[in-house]
Amino acid sequence: MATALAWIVLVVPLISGIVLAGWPGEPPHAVTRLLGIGSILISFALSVAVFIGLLGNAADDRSFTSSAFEWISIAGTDVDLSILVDPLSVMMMLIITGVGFLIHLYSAEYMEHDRDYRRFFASMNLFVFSMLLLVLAGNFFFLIVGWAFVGLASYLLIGFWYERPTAVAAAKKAFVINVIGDVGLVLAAFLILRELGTLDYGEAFAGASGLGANSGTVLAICLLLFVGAAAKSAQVPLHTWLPDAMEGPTPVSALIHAATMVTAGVYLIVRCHAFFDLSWLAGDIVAVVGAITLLMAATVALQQVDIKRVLAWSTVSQVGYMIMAVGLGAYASGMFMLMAHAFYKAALFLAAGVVIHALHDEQSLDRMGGLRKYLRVAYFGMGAGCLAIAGVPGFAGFFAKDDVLASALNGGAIGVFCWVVGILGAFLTALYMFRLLFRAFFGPEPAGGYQPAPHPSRWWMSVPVVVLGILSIVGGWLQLPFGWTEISDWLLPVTGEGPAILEPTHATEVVTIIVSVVMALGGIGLAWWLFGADPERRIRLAAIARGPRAVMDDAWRFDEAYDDVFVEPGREMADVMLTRVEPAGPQGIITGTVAFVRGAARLVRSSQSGMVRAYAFWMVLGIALAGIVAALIAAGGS
Amino acid sequence: MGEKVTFAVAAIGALGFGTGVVFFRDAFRAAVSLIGTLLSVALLFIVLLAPFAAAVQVIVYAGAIVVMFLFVIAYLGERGEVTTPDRLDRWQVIGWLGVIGLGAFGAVAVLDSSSAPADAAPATTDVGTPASIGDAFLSDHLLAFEVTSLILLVAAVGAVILARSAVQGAGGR
Amino acid sequence: MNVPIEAYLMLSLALLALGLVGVMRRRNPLMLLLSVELMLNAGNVSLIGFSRLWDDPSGQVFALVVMVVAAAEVVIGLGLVVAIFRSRTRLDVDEMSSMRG
Amino acid sequence: MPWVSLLILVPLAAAVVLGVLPARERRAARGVALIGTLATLAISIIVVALFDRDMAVMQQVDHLDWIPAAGVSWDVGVDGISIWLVLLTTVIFTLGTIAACQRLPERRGPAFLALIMLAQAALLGLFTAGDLILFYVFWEFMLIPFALLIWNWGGDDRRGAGMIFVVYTMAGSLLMLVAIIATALTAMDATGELSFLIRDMQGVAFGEATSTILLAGFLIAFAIKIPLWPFHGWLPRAYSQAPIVVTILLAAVMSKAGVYGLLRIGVPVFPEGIGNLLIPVAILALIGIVYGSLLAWRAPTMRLLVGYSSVAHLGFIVLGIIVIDRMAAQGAVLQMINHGIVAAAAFAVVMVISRGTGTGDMDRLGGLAKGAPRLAVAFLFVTMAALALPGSNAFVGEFFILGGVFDQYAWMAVIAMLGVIYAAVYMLRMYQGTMNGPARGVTDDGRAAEMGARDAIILVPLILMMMWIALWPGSLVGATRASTDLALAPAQVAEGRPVEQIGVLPARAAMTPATDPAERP
Repeated sequence: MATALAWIVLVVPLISGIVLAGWPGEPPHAVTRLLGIGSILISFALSVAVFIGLLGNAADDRSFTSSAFEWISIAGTDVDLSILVDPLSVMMMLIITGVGFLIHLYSAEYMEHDRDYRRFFASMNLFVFSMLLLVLAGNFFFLIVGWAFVGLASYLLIGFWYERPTAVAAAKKAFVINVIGDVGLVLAAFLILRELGTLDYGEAFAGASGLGANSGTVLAICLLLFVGAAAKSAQVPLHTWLPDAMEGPTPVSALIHAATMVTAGVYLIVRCHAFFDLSWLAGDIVAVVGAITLLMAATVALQQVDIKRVLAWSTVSQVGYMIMAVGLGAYASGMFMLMAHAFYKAALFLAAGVVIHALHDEQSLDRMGGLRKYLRVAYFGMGAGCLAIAGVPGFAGFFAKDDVLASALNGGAIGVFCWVVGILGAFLTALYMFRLLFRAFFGPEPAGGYQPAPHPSRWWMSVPVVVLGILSIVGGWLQLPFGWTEISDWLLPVTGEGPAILEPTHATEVVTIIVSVVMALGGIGLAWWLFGADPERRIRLAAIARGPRAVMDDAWRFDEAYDDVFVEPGREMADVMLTRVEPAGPQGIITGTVAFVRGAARLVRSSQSGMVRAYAFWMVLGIALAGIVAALIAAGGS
Repeated sequence: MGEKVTFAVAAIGALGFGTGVVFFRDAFRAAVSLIGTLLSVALLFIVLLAPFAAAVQVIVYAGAIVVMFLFVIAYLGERGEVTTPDRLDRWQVIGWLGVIGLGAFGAVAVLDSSSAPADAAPATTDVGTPASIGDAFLSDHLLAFEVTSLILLVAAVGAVILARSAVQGAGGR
Repeated sequence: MNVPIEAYLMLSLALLALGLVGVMRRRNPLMLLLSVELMLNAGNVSLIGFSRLWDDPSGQVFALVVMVVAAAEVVIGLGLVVAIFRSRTRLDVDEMSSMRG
Repeated sequence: MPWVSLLILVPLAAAVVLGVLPARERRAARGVALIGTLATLAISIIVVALFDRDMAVMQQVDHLDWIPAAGVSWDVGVDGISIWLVLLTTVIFTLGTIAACQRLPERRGPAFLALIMLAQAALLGLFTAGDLILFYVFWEFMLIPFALLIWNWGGDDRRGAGMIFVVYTMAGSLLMLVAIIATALTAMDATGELSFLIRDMQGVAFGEATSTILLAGFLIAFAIKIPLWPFHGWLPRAYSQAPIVVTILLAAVMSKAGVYGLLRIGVPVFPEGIGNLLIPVAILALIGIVYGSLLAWRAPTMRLLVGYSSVAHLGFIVLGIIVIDRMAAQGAVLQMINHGIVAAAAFAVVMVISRGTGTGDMDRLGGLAKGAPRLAVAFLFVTMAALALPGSNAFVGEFFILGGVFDQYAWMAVIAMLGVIYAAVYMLRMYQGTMNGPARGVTDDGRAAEMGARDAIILVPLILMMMWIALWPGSLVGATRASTDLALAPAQVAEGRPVEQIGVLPARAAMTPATDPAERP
């Protein structure tokens, strides 16, 4: 029953996406909305039904696989088109369809003046289908398929405004980096296939322990999986595509590049925790990468002027927290944060979208200020989101982040390192998010005021912002410190219990809560001092630490380094091959062959003088030789 | 004895007239000289008990073909031999080689003749008759017969086409 | 057969040599054709000689075929000569080299 | 009915009819060509329907002694390796003929179609031949129509391209002829009977040295035809100078001849020789993958881009065959079909764009998606299949090729992955460069390039086939399993692969006791 519903959840967005994509011409907006949004609503409703169905089962009876048909059977390896419904995938389904539905609703108004309304919803539905396939897949093959399809959908939506060269370039960058991740994932699948002889989740995870704890094979599998996760989740050093991905429409940024797709890496590690549990080294590498990412991204977010880029870097940083958590083995904490982040980051993006929409595609903070008066809904959404992400007690981010950090504190030396970085990150997060809030919604209006005045959103856009704003508050109450652990309990059948699994203890929670609240309030206070109280102060302080700030402003110059190290030399090498190697080598072989044939032909050709008598001479020569040979043979014979 | 005399006469005639064919500067004389050669060869055929072949030699060769030559010679008129230097002069050494080669063939033929059944063959007279030749053509050598007729057909068509294009070429220009 | 076959062969050889000399030395296309006739006759002498030697009509049949081919060759050859040299003043085969490779 | 023989004779008959049609009978020529190619398609469907999926050896064999004294025979049939290639050939040629009929060249239209029919007959003969001499005859015969098509109806440099195409590929083939004769004579020493039948040679143990030398002779011809780096020099000129319809046929079908020969003859007949040439050939294939990708990245025209990408893609297929792994080989067989479909579709897109805009120059195109949204969707499909996006048909083949390669030589799979990444770079360059960005080089937002009904007739079936394979590759792979296993088994035994990797234990294992798996620890 659960699996049958899950199949429907999976297929409905696909069907509506295909119908929309294949619709001849541009259908009326009402039809597009009905198909595009209705399908997600159906999926969401059925996901809830699946969830309720599973709730009725005992905790150890919540995992079902269902196979549609034998997709391929090759050299002893069978791959079925199958899905796996278990607490983890159901949780992801709920997030994807729930947040997805709200964002679809929002898009109905946000995109209504766009020429390609239909194409937008077709792509968004394709994305929801792909993401569901990713989380529901029952084996590594279809995980990879879903993994790549979300990349494709992301590509299509980043490059949605395909006439802008920047959007096109950003889409390409995102796609190529995601392909690098795909390659990692594919290699991991190869290794699993070679060592365990199967691509099926159940068999692979069951056989994982046979590979031996801390063996090189397990480490290799984990690191290759993490290459895939890092590319999708924008972790250092594969993070550079995400800020550029903000070229896409804002709802896309909210759904794909904040709430769901970028957290797929977290899902992947939790899903494959059977491998990560076996290798402490792999887990530590993941955690450290996550920690570095969260800190690096937070420093970059401090100075971004584009409102969406602030949020993008914030996303990189927040996903860093999650990756750090799951790397340390705090799987439930990571998933909790994933969910909470989906709520508050979506709220932030949608609120930012309201602002952008109201200001007619203005995204620069320099051209904002004092919007509090005009855009109450956006103010609410942004405010709730900022309070949540900064970790103010009572909001979702507070509980989620503290859950992560309190777990980390139990994780040995690396855990403590991660804890310190996380606390530092919490301070920076509060600082840059409230900078955004103060600069956009407080202070004076930009010079000359707003022409025309910002128009508030209608209910299509307002409802999702408000709902997500509320969720940013209450969403965290599912898992509270000191014993209320709904998320951990729900995920227990998936994550299991063991020495590698981290859970917070009372002591660490107390320490973490105190320190992080201090940090958050400190960050907010500094933001108020710098940006809120006196808008002129930041201009007066602009001369401080120009050099380091320039580096941070350039996102630590990753893009430039990649261009210098990979892109440019590659391009030059390719050019050399095209202009030098190709004519000399492969073409040279041909030229040589042709020259040889031509030379031989010329030799033969010169004998064909066209003079009959010359031919007669040749004939005579033949006769002469034949005669001499005949004479010699006769002489020899007698 | 008579056979040997006849052979000698015919051979001397063939070679003599043949020398004329090759060395007469005037094409008309060469052609007439060819008639002599052909008749001498026909005489040889008779000695060799091939009367039918001899008859065809006289009628078709000496008659039809040489007449055709004469027609063409008359048609093209007196042009004389070319006097420009021969570009193939240097190739003469090949000619000498050829003579050596042919000599070698001859030497082989003479010296290595032990296997030939000399006078063994019975002098039956019916091998060269038209009847036996016709019989051979329509039984053992039917394919050769058919191919020959095809060649003649092609040659006839070819000649017509050549003549036509020659007329058009002359008229057109 | 009182005259030995070798005599016929030597005669045939001599005629062939004559023809070859003609082909090699003469540049008048008509002379060329005449020389070729000489060579064909040389062949015929051999063929009919062998026919007599082995008492077999095949040689004569072959000789007749050669005559037919010779006739065909002359028809075409003369046709070409007429077509080509009608408009030229000199009769020189060396000028007929448009088929040069 | 001798369906397989008919498969060759029907297009041949159509070619003869078209050959005698006067040049002005264009309508009649179209009719004859379409009827001929559709009849061939129908016959191939019958052959597929009659195909027994569990049979490993050649089936539906038509055998007729041709030159008994030399052991040469007309021996045609199908097996799991060739069955889908036959269907691919008939389908692609049907679409190609339709495309050719839509834009029949002004000059000598019927002859153009006649040559296409001839090419089809030759390729079908090649894919079904069970006799080496017959194989060689079709191998060379195939050159003539293609060369004449390039020579007469190609671009500005058609003479040069046609000449190089003929001379270069034929030079390689001559060595193969020598190798064929040597193989048959060597086999005769062992069996006492002169026969050019491939199945007769499969049982012969040539010994390692002989086997290697003979295989090398074949490999030169295959390498040029595939083309394997660095023998690909003829490809860019031929692909960019041929009429676009011919390029579709070249890339989709003819490029399979080399890899097919490798799997049909190279691997099963010379198992002892494979071991010596495995690493060198694999390295050439790997270089080809990277090199072709790099050149595709910087290629100035769309045709060159797709052409160089073919070098890379065929590198994957060669790799899949040469590593002697069941999974990789079946992936390679599947990938031959996939590449055929995708390359045909890619060049069909190039055709549509070039016709609409009058250029295939990447620098002069851009922003067509606005005026040509339907083409953009089709192109996107093709792009994703060409870069082997997981979930596309090409990915299935690539995944199992590289999975098998990884099993045997992990480092090769890792290097080959570079090609996967580059594929994304160059295919996106082509898609975005023409479809996205500000409109360039076109008036009307590129509406002239929009896919019309006549283009859809060609592109839509190709896309449907891609989707079919992507959705259920098992339907194709199921038929190839038995034959592929049989073809690989001797080489696997000779290479000393573990018994559990070998699909069927070949009879010849008994003939070569040194490599008997039972004695292996």
